Amino acid sequence: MKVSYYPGCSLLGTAREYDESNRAVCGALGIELEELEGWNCCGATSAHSTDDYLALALPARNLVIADGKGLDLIVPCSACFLRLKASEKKLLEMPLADFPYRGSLKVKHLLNFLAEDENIQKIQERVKKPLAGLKVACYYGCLIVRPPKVTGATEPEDPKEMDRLMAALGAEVIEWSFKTECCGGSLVLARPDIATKLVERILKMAKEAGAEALVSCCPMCQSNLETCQGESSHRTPVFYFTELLGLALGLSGVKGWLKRHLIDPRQPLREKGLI
Amino acid sequence: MSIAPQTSFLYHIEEKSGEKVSLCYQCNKCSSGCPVTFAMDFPPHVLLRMVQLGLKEKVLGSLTPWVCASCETCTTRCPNGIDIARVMDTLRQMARVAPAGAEDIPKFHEAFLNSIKARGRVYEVGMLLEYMFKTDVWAKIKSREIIKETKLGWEMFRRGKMRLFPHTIRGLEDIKKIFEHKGK
Amino acid sequence: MDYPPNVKLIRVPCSGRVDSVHLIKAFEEGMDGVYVAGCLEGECHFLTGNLRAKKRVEYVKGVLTTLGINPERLRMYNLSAAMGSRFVEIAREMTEMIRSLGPSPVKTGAGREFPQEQEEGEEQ
Amino acid sequence: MTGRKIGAVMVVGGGIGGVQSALDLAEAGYKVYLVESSPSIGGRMAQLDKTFPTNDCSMCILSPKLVECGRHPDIELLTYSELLGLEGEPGNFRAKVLKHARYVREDICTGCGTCQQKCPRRTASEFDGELGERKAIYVPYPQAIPNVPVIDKQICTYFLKGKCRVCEKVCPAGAIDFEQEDEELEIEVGAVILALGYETFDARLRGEYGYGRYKNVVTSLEFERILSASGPYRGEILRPSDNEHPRRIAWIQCTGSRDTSLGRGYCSSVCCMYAIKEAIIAQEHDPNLELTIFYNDIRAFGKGFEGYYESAKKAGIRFVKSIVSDVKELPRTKDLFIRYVEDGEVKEENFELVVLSVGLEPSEQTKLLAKKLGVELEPCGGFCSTPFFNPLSTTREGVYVCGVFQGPKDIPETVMQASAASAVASATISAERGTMLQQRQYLPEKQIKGEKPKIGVFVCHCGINIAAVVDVEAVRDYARTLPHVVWAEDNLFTCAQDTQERIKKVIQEEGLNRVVVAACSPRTHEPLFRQTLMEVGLNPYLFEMANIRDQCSWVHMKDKEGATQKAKDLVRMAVANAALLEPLERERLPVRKRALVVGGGLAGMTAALGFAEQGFEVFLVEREAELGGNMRHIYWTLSGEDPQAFLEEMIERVTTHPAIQVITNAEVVDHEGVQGNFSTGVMIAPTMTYRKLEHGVTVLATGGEEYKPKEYLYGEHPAVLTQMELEERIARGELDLGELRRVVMIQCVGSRTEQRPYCSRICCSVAVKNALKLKELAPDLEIHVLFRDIRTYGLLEQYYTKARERGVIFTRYIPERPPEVEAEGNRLLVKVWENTLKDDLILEADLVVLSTATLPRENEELAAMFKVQRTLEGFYLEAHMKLRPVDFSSDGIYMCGLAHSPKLMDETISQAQAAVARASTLLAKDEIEVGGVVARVEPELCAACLICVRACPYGVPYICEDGYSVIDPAKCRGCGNCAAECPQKAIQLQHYRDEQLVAKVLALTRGI
Ligand SMILES: Cc1cc2nc3c(=O)[nH]c(=O)nc-3n(C[C@H](O)[C@H](O)[C@H](O)COP(=O)(O)OP(=O)(O)OC[C@H]3O[C@@H](n4cnc5c(N)ncnc54)[C@H](O)[C@@H]3O)c2cc1C
Ligand SMILES: Cc1cc2nc3c(=O)[nH]c(=O)nc-3n(C[C@H](O)[C@H](O)[C@H](O)COP(=O)(O)OP(=O)(O)OC[C@H]3O[C@@H](n4cnc5c(N)ncnc54)[C@H](O)[C@@H]3O)c2cc1C
Ligand code: SF4
Ligand code: SF4
Ligand code: SF4
Ligand code: SF4
Ligand code: SF4
Ligand code: SF4
Ligand code: SF4
Ligand code: SF4
Repeated sequence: MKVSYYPGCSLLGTAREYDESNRAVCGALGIELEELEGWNCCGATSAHSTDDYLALALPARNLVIADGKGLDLIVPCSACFLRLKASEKKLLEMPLADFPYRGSLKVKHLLNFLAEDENIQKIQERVKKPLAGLKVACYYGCLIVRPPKVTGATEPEDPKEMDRLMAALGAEVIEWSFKTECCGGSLVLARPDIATKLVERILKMAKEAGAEALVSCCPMCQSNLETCQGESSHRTPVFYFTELLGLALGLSGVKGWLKRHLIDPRQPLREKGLI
Repeated sequence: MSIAPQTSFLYHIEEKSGEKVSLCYQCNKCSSGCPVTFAMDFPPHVLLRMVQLGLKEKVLGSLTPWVCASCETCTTRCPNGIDIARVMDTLRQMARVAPAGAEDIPKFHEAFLNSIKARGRVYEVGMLLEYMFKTDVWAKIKSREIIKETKLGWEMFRRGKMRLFPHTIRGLEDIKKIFEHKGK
Repeated sequence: MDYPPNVKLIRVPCSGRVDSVHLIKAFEEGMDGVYVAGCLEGECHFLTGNLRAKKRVEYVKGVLTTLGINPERLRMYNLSAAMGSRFVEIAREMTEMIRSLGPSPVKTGAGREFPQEQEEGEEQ
Repeated sequence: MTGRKIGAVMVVGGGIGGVQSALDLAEAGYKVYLVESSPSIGGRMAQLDKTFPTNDCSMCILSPKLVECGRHPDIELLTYSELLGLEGEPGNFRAKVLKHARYVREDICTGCGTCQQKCPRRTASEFDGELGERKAIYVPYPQAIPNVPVIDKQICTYFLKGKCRVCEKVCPAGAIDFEQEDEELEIEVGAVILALGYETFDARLRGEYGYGRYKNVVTSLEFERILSASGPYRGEILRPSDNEHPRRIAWIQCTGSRDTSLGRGYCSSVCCMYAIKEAIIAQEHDPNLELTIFYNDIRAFGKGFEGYYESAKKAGIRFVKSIVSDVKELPRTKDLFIRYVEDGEVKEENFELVVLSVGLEPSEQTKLLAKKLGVELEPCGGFCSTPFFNPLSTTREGVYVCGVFQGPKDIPETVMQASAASAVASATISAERGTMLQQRQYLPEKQIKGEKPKIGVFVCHCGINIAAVVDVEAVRDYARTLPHVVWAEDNLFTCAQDTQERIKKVIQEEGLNRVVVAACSPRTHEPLFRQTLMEVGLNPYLFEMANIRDQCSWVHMKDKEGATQKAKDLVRMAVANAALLEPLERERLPVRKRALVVGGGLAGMTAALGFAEQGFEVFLVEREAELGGNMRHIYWTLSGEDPQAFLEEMIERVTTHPAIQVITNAEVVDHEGVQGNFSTGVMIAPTMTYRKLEHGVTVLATGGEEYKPKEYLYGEHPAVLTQMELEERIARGELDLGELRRVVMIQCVGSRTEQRPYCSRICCSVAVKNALKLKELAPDLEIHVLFRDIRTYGLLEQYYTKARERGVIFTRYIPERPPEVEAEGNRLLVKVWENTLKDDLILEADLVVLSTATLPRENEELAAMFKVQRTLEGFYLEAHMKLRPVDFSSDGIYMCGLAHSPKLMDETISQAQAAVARASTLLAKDEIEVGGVVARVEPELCAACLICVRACPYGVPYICEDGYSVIDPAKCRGCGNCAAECPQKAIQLQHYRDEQLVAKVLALTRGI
């Protein structure tokens, strides 16, 4: 199977390990990721906060490029995903001559894509090292689900894709209420005080629910959740979901990815004998 | 003090945002779900109420749209289907100056967009440098705040998370064109 | 909506059905207190039954006084079917009143509890 | 084919709506097929605990109706059945009905319940929500009618795996029949009524509240079951996660209503009130509960609702004007975390239980059926579409509708519509009345003269309503020791249908000649038990009730011992009285098949036409020179109809109908007689001629009027108007719209105040209506509406939404700081406290429009003349708030329209039709029985003192030629005044003879 891949800017820098694990896991599942040629930044919050046209056009350019390929467009970053979806929705409702987008493809978040039945089955078949005993809280954040009219999420208040994936890997998935609570990612540089407060609450609830680690599907959330934890010694690790996939599938790059984390996530894995 | 309503402002916002703010029946759901009300001067429903009554100065001077995290919680749950986050965008766009407490936010956006404009993608190191410069590095150094940020930068660098050399995309002229159209 | 269980009701179609004899009988039988609950004045389901009942109650009060029973032990209340909470209030009020007066002298065999001198005027 | 009409009606849906329609039709002489898709009738009302605003126990007041329905010879119950299709034309339809196999033979099963006990297969019970269980073979609830189980094929082990059949083995009657098959019936009927009701909003669609994820988030319907004595927790308030008592409970209003983003842009009308009710009842269970209702507007718009709301506030129930955004479960405690806004601040709080006030909506099956029948639905919510001035007709001729399927509404309004639908549905086939009837089967009356009393006592548990407080077994054992008692037993639900059968059996086997039931109250249940007696040939007056629930267990909850003792006392008194009961004769009187309608407004005219269409003659008496009442001043409706055109046509029809005599300029001056035989005098101006009208039934439709305010410079400043005046001016083109810049409307003027503590219900919609009209005529006009709560209930919510969409600005004011209006030359200055912004809003206005209260018209004298009761506010008081919303407690007199309570025109029409239906049950009979409880004179004792003549409020007694008092049993109302006054004790009131009353006193004081 072949799909287009739009990594997004963060995956070139701060979220390198996410990019690496995505490519490795998809490779292992026989999914060919074809990076969208000449893709540009989606504009993120900065574009839609300041200018409607930028918010529409920056993602639109990518959509048009992908349209030419006719392959579904897989996006690992929730922020990019939402910007692309929002732009797509507008283009389909009100076509723009500059961006002749026909909509021959589906824009999908990598998480939702991998949680599709046939992929989950593939994963299940290939699990080599079940994550038995690892207690994880799946954290989806905002933009993969909201607003559902744009993202197409069927259960925006209680998404289950990551839960299902983690369960398929044999992890112990914690039930908790803060799956989609905002972490303040877009404010992390300008108002770190706000982001810190939001992150604290999310982590507290995850711990109370009994989680040893969080799992994320978005580079913004992941980095925010890590950086806003401060210096305390009881810091909670935050995995990318593809890292855990890679681990369970027995892929070799895992250690390298995990080393890049600001909060070392290896402790709980060692305890369970997973690395 | 007292309020004398001015409906033209409401119509203006409605037109610009494409959202019917007048539909809001003040159920307060947006505010009770908004994660950052603690940092706002007016919770979202109050801001919308002020838009309804046309309190232009207050609205455009409010901190609220600036600290809004664009989490879309309000938009998702509003029973009247009002895209409140979208209204926040509009208000942010209309308010040229950010109020106290949000001064850094437009600077961040500017740095971010400049980075895109220059190379088509965000070059994190460059973007951060620009942002730090704009937000008055000297004051920060004095208040030792900068230490935190630079330390974070170092941590990232150490782990290979800082891409030191920028990448310029092919087809940059498209991007330039897009930026020329800005404000359309 | 709670009242003391010592209050028991006897159903009549209209307070106007309540006969002086019935009231006196109840006291003779040692009841500590009796009250007649009729419709609101002017809203009697049977037009004027409650007014007649009221007169009779006044009359029997006179009789009780002569017998040496405190006429306060007999009362007439007016309330409508929609006034459940008033009903409870009345039941409590009556009970309180009787508690303060103590058991009926008929039952205790004590003497007159009400001096004849204090006899009040006839029906209004 | 055409021409031949069929005197039968099919009612589809057996909730309270369908049941009421069926009973009214059957009583009016039509054959009824009642089709219900579930295994038993009763609908949602059967699931409710208590009902607002009277707190009557829902099942208790419903049960007698269900039993009546179940045993009415002219009602054929087709339960577990569905309507497949309808062919033919109005008056002559062929309906295809699929009767699902129950796998239990209805004719053999005795309802013993053994099968249910023994069946090994369990599943979640539909009746108790997710909280309870049932078996594969089951009766939905204990008092279900019919009390015959069904086997749920989907889960029954035998049907799934081919093994089990335990039920078959244990059934003592051999009623299980696995061979049964679905059956298709074809039934001929003249008309069809759809009473398909609703299901509650699937709260999972508002995922943020966590329903289905968090155990301690329940729906309001589930909470009803939690409160219910027969519910899964036996009436204890527990929460599902740990079966502990919650202390803090929150209600979240408007879940799935007033929500255009979910395609549910209507208000569900009942959830504000039921939440208040649930909170009040919960508090009665445990006064220490902390109860919070999170709301947007409190819609307490119905009769008696505002007072109920106020009483809840006084009782300490907390109302927070904020819809919450989401509910989060705290991991360890399973408590629920809620954020909300209060006084402009975001606050956080934990609750132990959260109740979602879910909305009402037609089910998918209902929508499918409508499609099959060719019945159109409203775009908003999928409720049944009905023309405004014909609110009971669907878009298919001959098919009618009532209840929640027509739009969200509460029980009384459902009952009203149900009666109304039965009137309009039968109007087309009124010629066939009585052609398809069965005679009731009564055994000939047994003569008991000279027999020693043989009393049977039935002591009711009422589930645990009684049994939780009173030791029912002890009372039963005690009853056995009482004189003349030859039988005493206790029953779980004495009023259930199977118990009726049981009582009949016991009467026959034990030869009982007196029956005592110790249960709820004769007010609601006496007719039911009397009927049971009659069916086995006992005179109905040989029945007595001891109110050990209403007068004992309910009011002495905290004193179980005292309550049990009192229950014994009450039973002893009842038995003492029963021993003295005598069979009473009832006299038959011919019915005057003519109706009198007082008041010629919309209500009166609708009623008059309704009677005429049913084939009865009518007098329509109007005090003014013209017909029409308020409607003469209404020029448009929210949904776009033209009331004036309708009115004109209606007046034409009324005045030309041969069966209607319109008497205008007439004043009622006297009234006498009993149901079936009234006579009323009217004085007709200008000649002041007196005329006596003889009629069998009376409808009082004397209407209401707009309050002329003293507030807000009304009458002082020319730019201050009432809504009606505004409408009049717009309609007549007297308003220069080009000159107007800003109009301010003020709501609740004269309503919801101390003197007038009720909500006038219509003024919010009227304000929205006129605001929209103004916006239509002058789009740039700025309109402000200052309100306390906007009460656009039901589908009217759409128009509130529309008004906001059009830019009408709504500002909430708090009653502590009402608006102020000052004159400033031609213009006005309105100042109002904006509580969200905490500042005064100053509005310069060209026009201030006051939405003033609706008052009943002067009706005190009339009420006195007809001996009918009124509320404190002067509206007519119905016999029973919930189930008899158009009947007065005096037989043969009915009410409708504004005189009952404020309401819109479509609602007035429904209620007027309902009055016709109820009255027709009487007019349909050729004769009625009177007498029974009447005074009887012993001539020998009579001293001809004339005291009784003076004492009787109705002037019945007279001294005959032979010199003694004579009382005509047909005229006597049985009040007993004469008996009480008669110095010779020559008069005895039957059923309340001196001997009986004294026996009660003695039983009370002396013991046995
Ligand atoms: C939680 C809650 C509390 C409430 N409390 C109160 C209260 O205190 N007071 C009050 O006045 N109101 C109350 N209500 C409202 C009340 O329940 C309704 O007004 C009333 O039940 C409406 O009756 P109905 O006959 O129209 O509908 P239903 O009771 O829904 O009856 C409809 C019947 O039709 C049957 N049916 C449906 N489709 C078909 C079909 N295709 N074929 C055959 N049969 C079919 C159903 O099985 C059902 O038996 C409450 C509602 C809720 C949800
Ligand atoms: C201000 C106002 C605005 C309204 N606006 C709307 C609206 O926009 N849409 C809507 O649907 N509904 C509206 N309504 C409600 C609507 O008017 C009523 O539902 C309907 O007209 C009521 O009719 P009625 O016959 O009950 O009462 P009325 O219209 O009051 O008629 C009663 C009639 O009885 C006569 N009468 C009274 N006493 C006696 C007596 N003793 N003897 C003989 N005759 C007597 C009166 O003269 C009168 O003709 C409004 C009501 C008011 C007050
Ligand atoms: S949720 Fe929507 S309707 Fe409610 S206050 Fe916010 S904007 Fe207004
Ligand atoms: S989008 Fe902004 S205003 Fe809305 S809930 Fe999120 S932070 Fe609050
Ligand atoms: S055991 Fe037989 S008779 Fe008894 S309820 Fe079941 S089917 Fe009916
Ligand atoms: S066959 Fe068995 S499972 Fe089925 S209803 Fe009978 S007892 Fe229950
Ligand atoms: S406002 Fe309407 S929909 Fe909302 S809770 Fe009250 S009655 Fe229900
Ligand atoms: S007390 Fe008995 S008879 Fe009365 S409602 Fe309850 S079950 Fe029925
Ligand atoms: S304006 Fe009328 S309908 Fe609205 S709340 Fe006030 S009294 Fe009720
Ligand atoms: S009981 Fe006596 S007083 Fe009452 S109506 Fe009959 S005759 Fe008149």
